[in-house]
Amino acid sequence: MSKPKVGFYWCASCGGCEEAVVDLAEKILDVVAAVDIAFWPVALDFKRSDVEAMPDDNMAVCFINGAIRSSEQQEMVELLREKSQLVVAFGSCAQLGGIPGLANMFRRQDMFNEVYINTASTVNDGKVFPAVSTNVDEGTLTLPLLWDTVKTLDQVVDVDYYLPGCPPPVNLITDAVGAILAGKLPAKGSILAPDIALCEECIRRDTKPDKLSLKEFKRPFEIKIDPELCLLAQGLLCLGAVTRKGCGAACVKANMPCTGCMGPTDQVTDYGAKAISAIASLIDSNDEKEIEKILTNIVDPAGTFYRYSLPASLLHRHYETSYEGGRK
Amino acid sequence: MNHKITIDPITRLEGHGKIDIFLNDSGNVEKAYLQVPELRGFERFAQGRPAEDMPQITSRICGVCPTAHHMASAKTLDDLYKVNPPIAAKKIRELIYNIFFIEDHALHFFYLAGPDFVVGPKAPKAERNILGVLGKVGIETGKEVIAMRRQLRELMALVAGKAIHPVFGLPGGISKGIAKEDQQKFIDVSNRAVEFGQFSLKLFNDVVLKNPQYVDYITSDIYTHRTYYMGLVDANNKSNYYEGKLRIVKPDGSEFLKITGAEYLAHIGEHVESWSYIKFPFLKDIGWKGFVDGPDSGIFAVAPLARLNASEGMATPLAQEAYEQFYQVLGKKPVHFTLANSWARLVELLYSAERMRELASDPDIVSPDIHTIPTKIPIEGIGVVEAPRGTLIHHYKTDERGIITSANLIVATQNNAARIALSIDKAAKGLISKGNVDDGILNMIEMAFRAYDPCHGCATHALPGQMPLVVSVYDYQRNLVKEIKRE
Amino acid sequence: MSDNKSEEKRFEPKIVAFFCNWCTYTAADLAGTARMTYSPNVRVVRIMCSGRLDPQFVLAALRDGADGVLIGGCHPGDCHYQEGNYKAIRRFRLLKKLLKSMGIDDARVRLEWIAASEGDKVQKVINEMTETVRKLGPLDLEPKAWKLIRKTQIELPKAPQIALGGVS
Amino acid sequence: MSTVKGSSNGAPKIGVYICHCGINISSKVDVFKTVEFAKNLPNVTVSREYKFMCSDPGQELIQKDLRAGLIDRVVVASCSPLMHEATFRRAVAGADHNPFLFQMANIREHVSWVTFDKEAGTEKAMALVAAAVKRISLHIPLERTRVSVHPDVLIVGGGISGIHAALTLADSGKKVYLVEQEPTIGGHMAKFDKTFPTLDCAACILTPKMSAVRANPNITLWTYSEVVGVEGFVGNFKIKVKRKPRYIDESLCVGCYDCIDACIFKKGNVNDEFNVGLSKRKPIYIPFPQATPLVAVIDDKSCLEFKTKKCKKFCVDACERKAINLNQTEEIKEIEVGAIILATGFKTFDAHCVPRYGYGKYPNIYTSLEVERMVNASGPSGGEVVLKNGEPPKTVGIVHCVGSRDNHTNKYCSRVCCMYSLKLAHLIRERTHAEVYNFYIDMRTPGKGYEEFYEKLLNENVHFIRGRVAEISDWTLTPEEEGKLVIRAEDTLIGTVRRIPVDMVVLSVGMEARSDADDVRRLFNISCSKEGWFLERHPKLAPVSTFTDGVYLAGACQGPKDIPDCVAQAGAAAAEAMALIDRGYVELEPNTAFINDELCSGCKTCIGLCPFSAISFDNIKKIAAINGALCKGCGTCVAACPSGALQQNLFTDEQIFSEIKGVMSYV
Repeated sequence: MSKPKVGFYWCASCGGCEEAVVDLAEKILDVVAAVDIAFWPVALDFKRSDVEAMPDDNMAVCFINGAIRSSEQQEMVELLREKSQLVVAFGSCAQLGGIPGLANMFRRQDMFNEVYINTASTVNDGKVFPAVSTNVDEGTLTLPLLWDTVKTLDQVVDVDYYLPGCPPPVNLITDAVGAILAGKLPAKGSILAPDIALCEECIRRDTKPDKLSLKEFKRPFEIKIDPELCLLAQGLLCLGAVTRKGCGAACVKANMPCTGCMGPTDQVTDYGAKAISAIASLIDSNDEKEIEKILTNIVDPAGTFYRYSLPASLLHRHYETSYEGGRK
Repeated sequence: MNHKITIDPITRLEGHGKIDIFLNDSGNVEKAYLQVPELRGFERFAQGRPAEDMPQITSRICGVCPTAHHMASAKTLDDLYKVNPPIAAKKIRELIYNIFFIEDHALHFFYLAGPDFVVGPKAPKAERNILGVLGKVGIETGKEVIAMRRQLRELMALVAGKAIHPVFGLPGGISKGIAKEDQQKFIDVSNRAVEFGQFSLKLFNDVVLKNPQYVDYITSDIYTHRTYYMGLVDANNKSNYYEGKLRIVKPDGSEFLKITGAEYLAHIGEHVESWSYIKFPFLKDIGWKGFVDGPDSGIFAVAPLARLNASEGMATPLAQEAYEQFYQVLGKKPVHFTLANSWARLVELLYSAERMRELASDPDIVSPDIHTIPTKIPIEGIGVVEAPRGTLIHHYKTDERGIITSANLIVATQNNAARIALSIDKAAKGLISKGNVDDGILNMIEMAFRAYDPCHGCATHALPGQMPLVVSVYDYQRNLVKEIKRE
Repeated sequence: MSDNKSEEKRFEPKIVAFFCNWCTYTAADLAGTARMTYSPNVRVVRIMCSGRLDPQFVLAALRDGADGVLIGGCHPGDCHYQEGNYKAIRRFRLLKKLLKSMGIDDARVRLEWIAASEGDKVQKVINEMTETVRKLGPLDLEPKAWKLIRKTQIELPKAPQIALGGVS
Repeated sequence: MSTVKGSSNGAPKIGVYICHCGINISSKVDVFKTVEFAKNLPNVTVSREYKFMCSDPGQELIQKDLRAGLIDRVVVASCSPLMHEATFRRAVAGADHNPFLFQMANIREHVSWVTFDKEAGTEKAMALVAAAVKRISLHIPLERTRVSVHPDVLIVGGGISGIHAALTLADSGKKVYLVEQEPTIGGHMAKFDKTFPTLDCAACILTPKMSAVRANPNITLWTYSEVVGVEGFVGNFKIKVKRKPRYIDESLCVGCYDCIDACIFKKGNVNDEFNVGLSKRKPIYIPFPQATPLVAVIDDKSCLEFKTKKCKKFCVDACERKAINLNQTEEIKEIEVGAIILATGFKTFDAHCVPRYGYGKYPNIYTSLEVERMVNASGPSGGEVVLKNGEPPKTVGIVHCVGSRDNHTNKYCSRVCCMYSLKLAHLIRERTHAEVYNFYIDMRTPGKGYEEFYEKLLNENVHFIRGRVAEISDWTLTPEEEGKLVIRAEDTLIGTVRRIPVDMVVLSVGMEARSDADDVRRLFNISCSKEGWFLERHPKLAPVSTFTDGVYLAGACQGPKDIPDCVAQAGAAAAEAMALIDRGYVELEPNTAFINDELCSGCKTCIGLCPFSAISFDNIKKIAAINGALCKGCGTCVAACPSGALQQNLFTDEQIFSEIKGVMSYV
């Protein structure tokens, strides 16, 4: 009998998810032994045409990382959806939009102006912008058009499972692959990680006071960070309590606050809103003015609480800059 | 007849590229274009974010060289807050950075470019990959490579939090140091790393240099451009990746400029073409003269070959030997053979391993004093490092609260963009004639590209992606007469 | 039915209100008992205490089509549960910050302390709020963000093409 | 079938019942259309309308469908849940279904009564119905928890209302704590001479009740004391009472006055509160002869010893029983009670606030309360009504509605002023034979024997002038006005402005909420009406209950009342308290918070947020734990829980999200 076919694909991602697969290290050999990698652009030379040639549901599972930002990416994931029995959204970008999703704070045109005009070292007196099609002497060159709004994978195609993390922790990847190969799968739509918040696996949990309340929020560089004490208790915006566990609290171990790449737990609909609710509850003041003052050190609410999940949030993107948005 | 060939995407590189080749009526290449079809606009959405978040945000430009962005960003923050990290922090940063260099160079050689040499450019594509390499060099060697990378990345994670997307960089230092009991691990692994570096060079010797056909490739004119070269060097003009001055040499090898990172704006500009999302850096002192090489064109190169050319040697003994052998074999400095990058990369790998060994045993690195708390009001900061794929420049301006008001990023591969474009064009011209195009030839064109280990994830801070490879053949009226799908 | 109608008619904003059981909801009942007519645009969701208000509810309301959200709780110091409304104000302040940075006019989300006896304030606030939001116009997160994400709508955006004008 | 009943498994079968409430709802909501709309909502199997859902036939309608198995969940769209939620839950339970598989849509108070346009009203009603339907599918059966009720009662305020409530409860064997701010109980009533309309003397009917309080073993009387802390909830309140030092040992003092006579001050030097400042008292004093307890008190603000530490302390020596203890300090008593009755009373309107009536400017202008003291035999003037010069007045003007029925002061009618003005008119006339003029806006004499009393006064030749007094001054026009106070008022019956020169003016001041009412209501966690009176749960159906279970109202703290009403209400409050105590338990709403242990990461976010300390951290399991009995169901912790491990019965995130979708689904 032939080995199950597996595909890996990247959309709007940084390649870190591929690296994460490479970081399976020796384990990758077991995986390779157990499956046929039918498609993996970063490492193998198979092309889209190879995929098109496949019968439907030919691949047992396709792991897709990255957010969706152009029609090519959409077409490709739709194709892969057809060819795969299971589609797994691999990593924060595919699951929640990820850091590229922060682009949803702006219009595409803002981006173009910044990158091709405003940036300090750009020399562009002709105000030249990349164009979908350019006529050069020899012919016509085309570029794909980027969308204004970055999307999560499941906003474009049906997704069976999610592997959270930026990138997904190696052990979660192996567990997931294992479960899939063994056919031991949870309910469709499940997130293949423990449904409990990070504090549960954080070595510093016991150092967190039972009744924590904060008079001031600190930015990581402003203080000598105590390597033992709960970071939130030190006034740092550690989002571990709002964030799904599974990474072993890697950032906290490096003495830095959790920024939430693993996304929320199952019960939570909107990561940022929930974070706000939890964090604000800890403010040690009932006076509106003082509350405002305390909040001034939360300098970037959107970027902080939606660092990885803006496209997946209930608002999806900055409102005034959405096409109709802002038009009064 | 006029043909247009599209190689899309170039596989086995981090990121996303697209090559269009136009043939004239005789079926020879008229011009080949490199296109990078995406953009993420980090410069834009950096705005409004607190500066201290940039090391973690910009690392997402590229998951292959996140450490490079993280480090450049952290150094930019030092400059932004005008704060000096304690000596331990500096050394730990450089230690981690060299560890990263080793594993990243290894990744490129064995996983990405390696197949071209080890397995062979014309081998069937199903073998032209890491698995093919394993087949060739033997599963045991393969396992060693894998194990080496694993050990290195575990050490990185130990300090930086995560190997992919580190978190330990702060303005004024780092968030976590090295515990005394862990130092030995670093020493042990560094010893293995040095051996690994030597092994890799030997492998290159045996598999590549001993194969005259490959040497011909490397030295053949189609993979040769006479451009300027840029790289960071220390006080003795020895190559350095973490800090130093930017040294730029002329195509004839003589020093053209030696500047601090802070001076970059005066000398480096970025040119925009409407047919690519990537911007093309050039030397302002010379100016943008289009896609031509030579001393009169502002086009310059970065990355391993460029770094060797821009330096006067390596700061460690074994690497210095390898450096000398490199020029001995390939002729006098500067070497203009693009494909020599793969060899230069292994020379660097060895240097990083030796440097790692030096730093790992340095008593300073176990000091707990790793963070100087910034006190100055932030205004503007510039940070430069050598990423594996070349010089990487971060430049932020902020308001008085340290919120980014503007960010400028000139990223490793991007510095090579213009020269890569030349390589593609030249390689295509050299390899395609009478309109006959086969998979191997296309791959060899890709090799010209892959040699730079270009990371277009970085280069455009773009979203890597995948598109089909199509060879479209057009007649002189631009009608599609033939389409070869690459199978 | 209302759709085509509201087309011709002036814009009728849709406002979701979260009223605490003990003060504001009771006040709304009082307004009723006293037959204080006010604009029908507000739909009240009863919660036991403004402290139960999870910012997620506010965003969900906007997502589900509300043009504005009104939150009503007991006056500071009057909370039936002693301190729930203080928690509410903390969350509300941070939520406002977020909404601002997300480009949503924060006048669309309003918090009012309304005591059980202040039926007239319910009337006043609801009428004011309706007018404010009417002036701001429809929020329509649906078409403005969400629908862009639906497959049917994903064709190339009708965004201004200047970006693509370039040199060609 | 019984398996379907009340269970949440399987597709729910929802019954929707829309109430016309006569025309209260149907006039502004198209009930039939709404019924049609509801029919087509998901999972709705039955959709009906009825004239009065709250009526027995209405409730039976629901029960029939439940019993027939047509439905297993109920949505009633009618009035406010605060009105009838309990009713319908009982109905559902009556049909052996879990009462919490019920949801109410408030289409009366929140729709028909506040909406002008019927179409808009109908639309809004549909939205609310849709919300209830969406939500009810997510309801699960819940059980109420029972908490036992502490049998003791706290009564705050020792006026006639507090006294009556205390005695009623004590007589039924309940233990009562009666807490009074002043050194004695008795309140305002103790200051009165006679009471209308029967003219029996206030003291004669009050003092027996006062001593009964003193005598009753079931009553713990704490005068000169204040409640400073209230914790807990219905049936289980924890109360802190501050007993101010009176520097006299209550158990030793017999009220012999020796200490008072011995005081270094030979004459009184402090305004006598009891005589509303018409006389002076000494720093050590007994408020009035019938004071209860009859125990002296030292006012440390005026006592020489406390001011200078140089007093010879004759009082101490004078006391044979050594009852005086100048080192006495404030004492905090902690008690537990099951019910609380607030009888904190009222204050009279400050006549200074109406300058044009010249109170405080002209010597012979008195407030009604001052005159009450004057006509009282034990009062400052021994019952003589006299002018400042000691002469009895020949003419007296009584001005009604001072501070009442006036947009500049209090809009409301104080209810008692007309009657007591008549009473004072009678008494003044009786004592001085003076000509008495009553200036009134409307004569309000509702109540048993009140109108008759008015008749009687008319026959006693008291003058009645219908009209609001414009001004009182000594500005004279004619010789006969010389040296008199001139009351200028429009006589609306004969339609001319009249000037009535009088020797004495009585200002019939209205009743107001006490100035500390706001602090008190916060302390006991109840609400105030706009005028500042304590807010009853329902003006008609629950006039002595508040929105806080177990806290009841008696007397004038809830609004202006005369004595009979106060006593009646005090009795009612006592009865409510008894009902609660005799039941012996309270059933708590099950809308409490609960933790899903599997999901709790032990982040401790919730723990500090609970004002009732219902959440603790389980150090073995390393997760939060909720004490259901202490949880009051505010949901603050639920909103805060960062991982959604905390939820609230009847208000889960899911239920609220679905309700939001519901209200928006029909727009």
